[in-house]
Amino acid sequence: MTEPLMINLALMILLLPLLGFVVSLFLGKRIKAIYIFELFIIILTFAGAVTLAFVKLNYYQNTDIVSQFTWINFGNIPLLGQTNIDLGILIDNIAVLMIFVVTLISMLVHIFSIAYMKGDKLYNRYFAYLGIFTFSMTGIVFTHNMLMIYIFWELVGLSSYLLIGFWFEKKSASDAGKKAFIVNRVGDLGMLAGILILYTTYHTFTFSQIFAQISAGHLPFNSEFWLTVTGILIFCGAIGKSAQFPLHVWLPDAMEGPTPVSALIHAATMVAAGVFLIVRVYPLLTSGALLFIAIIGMLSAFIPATIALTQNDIKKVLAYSTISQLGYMVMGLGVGAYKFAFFHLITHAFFKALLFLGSGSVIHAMHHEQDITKMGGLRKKMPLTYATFLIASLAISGIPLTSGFLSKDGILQGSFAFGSLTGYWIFGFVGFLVALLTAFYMFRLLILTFHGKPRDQHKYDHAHESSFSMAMPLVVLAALSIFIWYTPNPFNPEQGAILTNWIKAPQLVTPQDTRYNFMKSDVPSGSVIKTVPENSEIMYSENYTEALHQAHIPAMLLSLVLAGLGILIAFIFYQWKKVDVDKLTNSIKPLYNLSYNKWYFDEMYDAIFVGGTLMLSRFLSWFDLTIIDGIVNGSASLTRALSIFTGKFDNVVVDGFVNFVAYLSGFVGLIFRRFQTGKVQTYIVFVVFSIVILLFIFK
Amino acid sequence: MTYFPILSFITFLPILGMIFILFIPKNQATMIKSVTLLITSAQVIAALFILHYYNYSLGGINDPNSFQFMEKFRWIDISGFSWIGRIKIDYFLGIDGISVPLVLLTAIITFIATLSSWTIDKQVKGYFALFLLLDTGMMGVFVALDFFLFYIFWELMLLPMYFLIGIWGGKRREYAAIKFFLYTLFGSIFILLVMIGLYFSTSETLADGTKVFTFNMLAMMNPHNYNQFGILSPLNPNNLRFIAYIFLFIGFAIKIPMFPFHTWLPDAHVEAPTAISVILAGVLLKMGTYGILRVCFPIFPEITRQLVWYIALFGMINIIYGALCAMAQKDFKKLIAYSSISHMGFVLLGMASLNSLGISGAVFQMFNHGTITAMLFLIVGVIYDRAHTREIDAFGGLMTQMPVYGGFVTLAFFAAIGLPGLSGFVSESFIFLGSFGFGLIRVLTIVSTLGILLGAGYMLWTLQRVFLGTLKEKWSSLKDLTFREYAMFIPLSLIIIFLGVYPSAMLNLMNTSVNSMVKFMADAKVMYSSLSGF
Amino acid sequence: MQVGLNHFLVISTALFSLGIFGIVTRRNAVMVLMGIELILNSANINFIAFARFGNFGLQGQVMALFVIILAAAEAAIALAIVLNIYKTFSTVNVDEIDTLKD
Amino acid sequence: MNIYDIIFYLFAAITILSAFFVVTTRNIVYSAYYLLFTFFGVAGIYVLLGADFIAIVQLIVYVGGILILLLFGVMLTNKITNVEIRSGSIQIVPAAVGVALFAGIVMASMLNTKWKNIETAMPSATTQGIGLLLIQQYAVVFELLGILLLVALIGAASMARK
Amino acid sequence: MNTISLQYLVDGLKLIKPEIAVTITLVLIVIVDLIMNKNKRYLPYIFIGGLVVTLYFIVVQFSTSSFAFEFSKNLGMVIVDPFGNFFKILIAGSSIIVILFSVISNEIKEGVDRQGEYYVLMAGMILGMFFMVSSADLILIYVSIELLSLSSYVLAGFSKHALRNSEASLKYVIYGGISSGIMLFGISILYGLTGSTNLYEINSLVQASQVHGFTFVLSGLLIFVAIGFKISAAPFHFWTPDVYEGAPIPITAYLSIASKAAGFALLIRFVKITFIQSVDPNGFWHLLNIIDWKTFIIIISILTMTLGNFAAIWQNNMKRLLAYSSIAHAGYLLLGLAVLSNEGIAAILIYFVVYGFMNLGAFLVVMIISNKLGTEEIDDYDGLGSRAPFLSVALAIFLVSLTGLPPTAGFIGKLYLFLALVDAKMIAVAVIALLNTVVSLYYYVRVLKHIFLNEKAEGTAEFATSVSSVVFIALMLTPVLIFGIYFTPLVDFAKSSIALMGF
Repeated sequence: MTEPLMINLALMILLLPLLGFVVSLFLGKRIKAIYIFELFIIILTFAGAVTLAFVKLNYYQNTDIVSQFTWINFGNIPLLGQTNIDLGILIDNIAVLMIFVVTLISMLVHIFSIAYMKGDKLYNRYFAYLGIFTFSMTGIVFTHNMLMIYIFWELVGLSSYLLIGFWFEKKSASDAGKKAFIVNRVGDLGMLAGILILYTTYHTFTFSQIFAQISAGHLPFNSEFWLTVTGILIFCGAIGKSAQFPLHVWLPDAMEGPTPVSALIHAATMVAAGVFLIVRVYPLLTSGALLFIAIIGMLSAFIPATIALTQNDIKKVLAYSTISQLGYMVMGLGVGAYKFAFFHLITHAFFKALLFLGSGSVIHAMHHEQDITKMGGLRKKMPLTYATFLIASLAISGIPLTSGFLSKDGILQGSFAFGSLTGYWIFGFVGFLVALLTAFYMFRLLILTFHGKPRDQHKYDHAHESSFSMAMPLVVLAALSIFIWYTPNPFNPEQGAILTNWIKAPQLVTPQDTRYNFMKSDVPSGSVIKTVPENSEIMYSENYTEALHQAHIPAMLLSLVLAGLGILIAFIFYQWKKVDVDKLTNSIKPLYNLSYNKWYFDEMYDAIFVGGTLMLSRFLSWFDLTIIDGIVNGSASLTRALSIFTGKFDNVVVDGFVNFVAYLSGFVGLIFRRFQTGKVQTYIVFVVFSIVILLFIFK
Repeated sequence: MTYFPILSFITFLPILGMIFILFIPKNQATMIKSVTLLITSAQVIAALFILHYYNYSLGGINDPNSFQFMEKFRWIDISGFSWIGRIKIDYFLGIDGISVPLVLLTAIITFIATLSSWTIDKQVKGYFALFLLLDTGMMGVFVALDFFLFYIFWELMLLPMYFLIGIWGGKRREYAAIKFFLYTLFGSIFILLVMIGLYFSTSETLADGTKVFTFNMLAMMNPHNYNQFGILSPLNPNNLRFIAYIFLFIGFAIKIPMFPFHTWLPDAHVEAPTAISVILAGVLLKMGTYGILRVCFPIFPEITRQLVWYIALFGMINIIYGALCAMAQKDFKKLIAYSSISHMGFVLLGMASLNSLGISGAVFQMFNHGTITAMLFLIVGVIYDRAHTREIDAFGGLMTQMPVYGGFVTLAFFAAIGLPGLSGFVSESFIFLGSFGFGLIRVLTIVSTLGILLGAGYMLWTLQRVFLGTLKEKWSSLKDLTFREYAMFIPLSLIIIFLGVYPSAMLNLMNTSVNSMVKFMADAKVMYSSLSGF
Repeated sequence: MQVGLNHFLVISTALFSLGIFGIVTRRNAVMVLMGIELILNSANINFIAFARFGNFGLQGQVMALFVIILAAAEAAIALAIVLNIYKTFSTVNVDEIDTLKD
Repeated sequence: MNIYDIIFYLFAAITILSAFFVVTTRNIVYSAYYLLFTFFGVAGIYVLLGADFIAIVQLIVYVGGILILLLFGVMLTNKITNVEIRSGSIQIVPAAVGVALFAGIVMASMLNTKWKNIETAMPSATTQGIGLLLIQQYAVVFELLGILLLVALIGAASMARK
Repeated sequence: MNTISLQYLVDGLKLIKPEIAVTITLVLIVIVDLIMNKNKRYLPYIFIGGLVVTLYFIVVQFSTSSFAFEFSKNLGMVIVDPFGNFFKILIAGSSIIVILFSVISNEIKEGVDRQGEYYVLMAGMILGMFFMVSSADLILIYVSIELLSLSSYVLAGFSKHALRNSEASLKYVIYGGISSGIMLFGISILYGLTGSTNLYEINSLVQASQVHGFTFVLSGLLIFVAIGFKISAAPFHFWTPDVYEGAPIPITAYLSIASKAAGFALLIRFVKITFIQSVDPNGFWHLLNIIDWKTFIIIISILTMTLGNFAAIWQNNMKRLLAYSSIAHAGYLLLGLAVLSNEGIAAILIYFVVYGFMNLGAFLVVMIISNKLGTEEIDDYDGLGSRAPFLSVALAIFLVSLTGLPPTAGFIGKLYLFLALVDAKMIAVAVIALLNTVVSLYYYVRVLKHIFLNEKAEGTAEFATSVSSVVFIALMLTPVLIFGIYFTPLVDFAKSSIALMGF
């Protein structure tokens, strides 16, 4: 297959879902079965993606394929000369891997949805939305420039808005959609600022050109500090999209959308876009930016993990776990474990999608019951779902033989090594702690849902195993959660092709003195460097590789112990009930509440933004179940108050001034009227006085 | 083609239509409407002709030889005033890349507004006569190159607008109409004053070598045409150019409308009938920014350079302030009106950047705002026609009842938010790229980006309150769109999507002109500073 | 003190002022007219006095003559109007005739 | 103080005093009679200024014409038997202030001006000179006055006829 | 005393043919009125015929520039110059229009037995105004003002039964009497100071002897009182609203145009000829440093326009509103003089032509409406837009023109005024004037609001407008619109008329 052909194939992969969207949207009302067309499209897309991935990874492993065209030609701009804005496609290894994941999960979700969404009155519209989502996501992956990333970034925002708010008649659903969009926009603002800095400095959006200029020593505002800032700003986009702390609040709410949607966008693809963005711009990130990213990732891994411990909504638990896992990836990138982070992105996509689809299967069976305290014992009724769910839970907990073990262990290993090289041990510590927590809450979820006795007999009686179209995706994903696809050695991921040949650490372009010591390259900066260097290890110094190797065994063992411990505790608590959970929670009530109420983010932000004025609302919010909305509400109510104030200001002051002028004119007129008494002699007195005054003036 | 006076045709066609309508008996409502529709569609066709024959490589701005479709002949020529020279006013029309998009926009929006006016049943004859008169005024402003002619057209649309709001408007229409009228007249007297000042400061050399004072805007852009003692002459050390610039700017700013001169707009919009709101937002507001771009910038480049920071500042205030105000509104239409203020702020910001990206973005934003806001007002109109209320909280769940309508609404709302793939995104991005590229106003740009966040906030909130959620019982009989309404929405939607995907279609039109403008503004710095030491 | 121009001017100014005073204070329209006659007389004294002392010839006197004739014509018209007012308003008090006002 | 001065002061006193009474007397008829004395006084002043012809005209036109006219006016608009023949004054205070200020300014400026003052003999007879002026230099004014009188006549008649 | 030959009179008479024609017309009307005392329908047409002849004479001698009744070298009683002729044309033209007004006016028709007097008095006014605009002698000025005034006093109270007619004429006569008295006193002082009443002679005397001092200012101001009264400039305007409201509409219209025009012509002539020192090549006047006319006129004009505009906001009677509007317009016009340049004069002339058409037009429509509805109250105009669309639109155009918005002639008038102001660098004044325009918009538009925006519950029947009225209105409308977009002839006309005799 030649390069142009690959480009065309990529274009096809990109545009087919759009076609599906348009056709399904406009013919949806006329043709009942148009969703089949969409289904066909997605299968075709997936086939294309597989082909593309196959060809690229096998024949063009070390070549990036780029194709671009001029979208806007500004002509010969004064001072800058000829200026274009180019759009283009970049096919490299991470792109095809990503695209494979995206289309695969998208396809599985499509299939899953056939049964799951049956009977919805906007059935066809639903598939149309899936189509546009796939299109936007593919766009992000394939672009070779920052502008297009931003464009598709926003489109992803739109499609998630549409999908989360799919059941828009439910206020909570439309609220969640809105919240997702707006919170994402907050992050996008930072990203936009980053893009503005990049464009202003380099007058191009194309990554390769930007990287080339940076490595040639051309920095934004000629300052390394601003390069760091730019990196952090662009990362802001990822904070929003990947639901990182402190913008993670939208993701749990987004569970209002249909469950397959959650599987698609909140587990595998959309949220992964943020991580993908960091991967894309990785070469320009300085050590400062990376540290910032690592901290954010760490916080995002830890905080939601603690929240997930106490949640009772099956999807919310998964949502928080998603944030936590994404935090892992981000942290991994921040500490330099580039390859493992991306690897975790892929493995997580599969097992998290599996978890969501499994939960969807459960919810479907339980007639849209999502509270795990009302489930139990489903193991018997839904053996397949249980089995797949179990595999996924093991994977996410990092138990050997699963894919999760491979990737997560890599990240832990990386953070461990990072600690040993830089002294920032905190990342490793938190990483391991979160591994423990993850294992615990996942098995808590599993046990409460599938083990024990049914707590809601009525619903239990009606529960049933899912049909083929729902079961098949579960099986496929469960299969993909096993180690074998990635490496022959279940304890060392680096023996598989995916980490040795496919995912390659990029060549950094940042100035040497802005890098971590262990990332200092031996190659002198200033030489023009391709995006994927010949030798992928060029990014790291020798002692990093050394540290990584040394960290491998301790990290693996420690994580195993911790994961086992977590599972064990979960069994002790919930399966064997050796410990009275209620008693325990009562004894650590404050901590429990902290977790149950999602860390009281609202209170914190209220204190920051609104201060004492919202004291009262803080008290009330204690009782408020929707306390999660903290951050958004805190800032939203401030905005709203501000907007009401400006509205008033506009009416009273600005408009008032105008009206006052009008009133004043009228008043002056009234005064003038007073002279017109109708008595002619009075007029003459006025005239006499006027003459006197005029005489005094002109004497 | 070169000999056919297409600009005069497109400008005065509506007047002919008006005269024709005046002779139709007033009970022939349908005929009147059809004639208007015919006229406006002829205008659209003429605009497309212009587009087709437009030469993309000519810049315009200050070069009289690169304007297109020029028509120039002596209109008023009074010789013999020995002490003030000859009075000469040209009938001078021409377009360049900055006016072409707006001519196109005017033609399209008027056409759509005609369709939207179909529901008018009160004094139909008067309505459409005034409507066409307004049309001429708007079109004229965008094609006139003689300041005097420009001013005539500028004022020409005041009165029809007053009546259109005042007679066919809502409850507080009289207040709104008079407010609009007084405000804009207040603005235009400043323009008049500066126009006269410029007249006495510039002279043009005629073919026979005599020098005469001139209203020719292009002549005013050349500092060599100024005479030594004119009060607005850069050669005069005691000139009043700074004050004149402020005056002129205020005159145009009222039309934009720029904070704090904006308070006429919400009133006018809320009270005006739908079609007039469409015109008002779609075209009229552009006259302000167009005026600044066409008059303030090239005639006073050196002052512009001094004041860009303030222009950008006001742009920023407009963006944020308009958005915040919009958020607080309970009336659907008022919300859209405030969103207009916010969006016009982007135009100001873009112009202040003084570079190609920013100015392209600004001009493009003018066009896009024209189409998008027009669509938003049509949306309000549709719902108001059916429900007779615009209270946002009175609605809910309309998406279920009117899915097609809801689809258009979603499209328009997302276009207003600046979603990629739709035209608003491209222009807003370029505005940000442009203004961020100008170091002086970088911080303002960053603050302005908050506008897109707030925009998403109020738009989505509105979308949710009106269209999402559960349908209220009393609205369960609302009908979805009619054929006529399709005819209004579809062209606008297509334009919005088309330009979102392929913005070059519009950007190529103006590139050369925008670049000439930027070059001119850059050169002017040197040129003017060499004149009299500032 | 020798009687000179200033003496006459004092008289004329006094007459002038009294005339205005009369016009603005008297209620009866006829008396208002009398005030106007006083003003005209004062101007006439000026004309003749200036002509006499400034040696300007007889022009001043001719002017005075014209003014006297005009005064007569004006009085005639004014009185006709007053009569008319009396017919319509049944009063000639100027201050009571104020239906036209703001 | 010669006889000329005495006569002047006499006439001046008559003029000013009676003018003062004209504007202050409450009774309209009295007022009209005081006006008669004022006109007489003014005529006397004309004589003192050597304007004999004008003095005569003043007597004929003013006393014989205008005054009678005014009296007619008084009679026609007031029932003579009515007590209401008295007529009050209005806005005395503002009028007095205004007029006093005005009169003060005028008087001050008149007295402080250096007028052309050329000592000349009293002209003997003015009638011929006036006549010549009337038909020569001022012929057009004279004619216009004629028309004016015609118009005034018609106007007054029209007005009174209603 | 030198004797003057008969030739003096003959030469003079040759130059005042228009005035003679008016006089003959006057006499003719008297005679015809007496002979045909039953049928007076022909009187207006005889009058118009006479005026047409008059116009002919004016046009024929339009560019003549000389003294009539030149009693000594370069000193005459009457001036014949293009400037005066311009105003004569304006006066005669507006007279013809007002006569036509009168023919269709109900108020005038009522006094059917006094039609003769009506036209005679109008002829008297015309004659007075003709001499006002062309006299060079203060005494002639005074007499002509009196002729104008006496006739108009009577005309203001022409209608028999209307209470307000009588009141208007009483107020007018008292106010007019005292102001002409004050003017006369001023003339007498000026005479005392210079020994002459001829403007040219005064000018040369003053130039020679450099008279200064307060007395001169006093006399100038006192003379201005009567002129200010005629042009209704504040603070001498008080009569205007009352008399305009009280008088019959044709007379109101006439006063607002012709009498004001004559007053302005007189003012310009008086200021320029008496106080001029030289005219520089740019057309700016350099006045003798006696009276600061510039400041004085600026103050008066700003006062006038501000007062007129602001007071008009509150008016409910259409005639009264137009009265205040005419006060405001006097303010604008005075600005043209304040410039003290030929250009300013040209602006005034242009403005006057325009103002004539638009103001007469407005009054015409008001009169026709008043004939039909019997009211001039603005509140009663509610819903007129649908009842009488043509009238309403016409009135709207006239009012818009009065506001000064393009593309009406009113804009051109204002434009030239502001051109003159800006050229003279009187920016602040121009700004004030422009802001006044905004205020004026408010009350003009208020009328439009009542006509078009308000709806009336009862009496919504359309009323027909007679064809002759439509044609008449159309005749007034045409120039208002034409001059708005093509004003070359208008400006050419004004330009050719700015030459004052002597300077």
